[in-house]
Amino acid sequence: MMFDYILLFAVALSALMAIIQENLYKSIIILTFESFSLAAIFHFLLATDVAAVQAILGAALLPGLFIVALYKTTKGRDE
Amino acid sequence: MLNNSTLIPLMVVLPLIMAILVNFLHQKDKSVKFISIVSLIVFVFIPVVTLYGVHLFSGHLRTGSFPEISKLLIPDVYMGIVYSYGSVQKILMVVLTIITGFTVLTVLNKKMISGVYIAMIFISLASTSAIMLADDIFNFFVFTEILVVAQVALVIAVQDTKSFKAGFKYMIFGTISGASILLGIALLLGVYGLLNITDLSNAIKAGGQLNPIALSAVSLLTLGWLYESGLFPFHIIKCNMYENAKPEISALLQVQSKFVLVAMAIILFRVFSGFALLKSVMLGFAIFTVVLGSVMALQQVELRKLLSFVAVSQAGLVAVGFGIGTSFAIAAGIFHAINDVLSMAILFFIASFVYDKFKTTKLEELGDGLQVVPLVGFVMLLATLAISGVPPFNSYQSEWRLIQAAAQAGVPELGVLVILLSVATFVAIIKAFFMIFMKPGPKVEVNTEVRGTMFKAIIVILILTCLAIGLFPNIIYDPIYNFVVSLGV
Amino acid sequence: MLEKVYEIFHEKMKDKGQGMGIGSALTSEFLMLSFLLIGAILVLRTANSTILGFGALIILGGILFTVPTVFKVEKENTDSINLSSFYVALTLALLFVIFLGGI
Amino acid sequence: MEPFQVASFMTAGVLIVTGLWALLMMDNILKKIIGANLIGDGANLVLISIGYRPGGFIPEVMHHFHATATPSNYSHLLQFEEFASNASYSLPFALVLTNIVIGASTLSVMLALAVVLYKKYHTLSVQKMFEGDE
Repeated sequence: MMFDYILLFAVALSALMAIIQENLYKSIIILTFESFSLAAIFHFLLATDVAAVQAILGAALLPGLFIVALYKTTKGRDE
Repeated sequence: MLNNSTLIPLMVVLPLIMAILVNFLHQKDKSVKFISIVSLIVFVFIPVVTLYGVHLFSGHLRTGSFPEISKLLIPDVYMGIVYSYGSVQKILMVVLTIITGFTVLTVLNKKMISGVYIAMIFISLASTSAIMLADDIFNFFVFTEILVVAQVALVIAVQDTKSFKAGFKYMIFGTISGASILLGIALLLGVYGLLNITDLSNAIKAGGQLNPIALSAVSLLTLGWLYESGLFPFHIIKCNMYENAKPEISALLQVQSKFVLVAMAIILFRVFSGFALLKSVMLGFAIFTVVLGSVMALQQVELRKLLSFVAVSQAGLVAVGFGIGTSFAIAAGIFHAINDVLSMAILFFIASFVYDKFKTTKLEELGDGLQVVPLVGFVMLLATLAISGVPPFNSYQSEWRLIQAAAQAGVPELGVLVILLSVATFVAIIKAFFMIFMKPGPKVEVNTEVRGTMFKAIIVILILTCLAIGLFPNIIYDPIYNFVVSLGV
Repeated sequence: MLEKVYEIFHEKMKDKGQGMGIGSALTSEFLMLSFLLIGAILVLRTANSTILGFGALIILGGILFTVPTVFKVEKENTDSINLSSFYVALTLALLFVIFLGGI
Repeated sequence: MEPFQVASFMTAGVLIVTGLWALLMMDNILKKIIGANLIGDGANLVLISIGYRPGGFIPEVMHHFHATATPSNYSHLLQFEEFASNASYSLPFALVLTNIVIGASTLSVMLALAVVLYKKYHTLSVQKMFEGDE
């Protein structure tokens, strides 16, 4: 049961980190971690189907979109 | 009131199907044109023939109709999504579909036939009609989000830097307002466990005093209402959307935002009926919008920006009618929404025609237009009189009713406010009229192959409609008043 | 007296359009002042809380001391996204204060 | 209310406040979009935590309940009394499924707009984009 609280704390912390982080690649990786652990929390909150959809979106679609946008904007350079 | 009318969801479903269909046949201009015109005739036809009533999706009746369920301690609520269709919805739907039809006709007439463009117009039509019809607060939220995306797509189709910036700003604040609406719905769901608006209003009436969670839900939903209708903190963003879209598209956007204002205000009044503070807060934001919109509209030197600010301030006037809060004032506000939508549509279509004919909408570059297009100038003069509330036209009726309602509600200052707003609107638009059509200005080059027969027909039809409503206002006003009284807000 | 006002506006609006521009600016200035007067009367007459009344009086006095207000209004209503964000945050806070605190 | 529910509500509050701060105050356009994503996540978490029932079981387990629920006849609900008193409230889950999809589409549109704006201005700073002259 303690694991749930740890996950909640990880979600909050990673959200803050993703905003504070200067390097956009790192912040996108942290955002992916946040979204994935949010899916785990959904599972612990008895919403399994939502957890599946959130995991797919957070782990595959969202970072893909962000990485494509980041590549198209900064061409890999940091701002 | 409980006949399960099957035609009601067609107003939402058919535009979506047509949007998907038109979207698929991308390059075939002939078929796009044919399908669009046929489907527009159908869209105008459906709301006229639909009977008043409610539609229960997938036939889920109320739980009260199954006595054995009462053993499970389920209260008597709706179990599915419900659409309700009354007289106000009928009038708004007819006006919305007609102006959408005019917009699509102008778009097709301009030889810029793109399937995706027409599809976006259809999706925005579908979501606006769903917002007006929905009796389910989450369904309403979903279609507001779809409406935001469709409007942004319509604006950024101009492929201009300013339009991209306006669309991005609109989406940034759209996420804030969408999240606030969703949070408000979530808090209401957590407190009362209901999503249907009728059941929710009954539950809140039975609950008596609102607890702090419901009060924060009220504030979040109010922020969403301010965004969707382009009131005070969002008036600049809405105005940017209007001015950067093509003018015939902004003629559609202002219809949608004013009707969403009316629909969402009705939803808020139904859910939180008898919560007086909400009405005074609405009134405050509406007065702010009226003041800023009219004062900014007088400063503009560019036709589309001027018309955008006028549209924003008129939306504020509609919201003033809701803020006063008596049923007479609310009916006057809805009536003014309909009248003002027609007049603003005329002005935006004229702006589109001017943009095509003279290739600019900057006022000091224009001039001597009356020799080129006398009919359009005359209609613009009539539309100026119509939107500033001069007697034979329709806005006079609604603004007179608004002043009367303000005096009856014990706030005659608002009557003075309405008169000042109409004066400001008249000054702002008559300045534009003078500088376009009468000022002996520089010789502008005239695009001769633009004859604009379609535009002239559309604006003449619209101004005749304004005149007809102004001469016989009770045909429109009495059903609205009965509907508002039946709401009991 | 009006000539003096016209002169003030003239030298304030050198960059923008003259003539009709100044006329519309004057109109909007008078409209702004009358709107403010109506709003103050409305708040003072209908508000049943002394905070709102004093606030309206203070705002009215502060604005009446800073005429012409039109240019300030125009400066506050630019297309800047930061200004809009500030006003949105202010509005959210104001709504919560009004509905939960209950002025 | 369950302590875990309270904790998740607080986490959702942190997410929403963080996203709002990023959306309103950050200068980088991608940070703004990340903030919009975080606000959506917080709203989803609030909705999911409303439907949570400690010790309850997952409603999707009982497929036959949904399969046999026809509007004409609800008498079979009586044998699911235990279901109705123990299952978690599954309406918010459906709402969240809708909201996730809406959020993904909005996110993609905003990212596309960000890319287009970058191609126009060659910067990610919103300040330079919006206050810079044309």
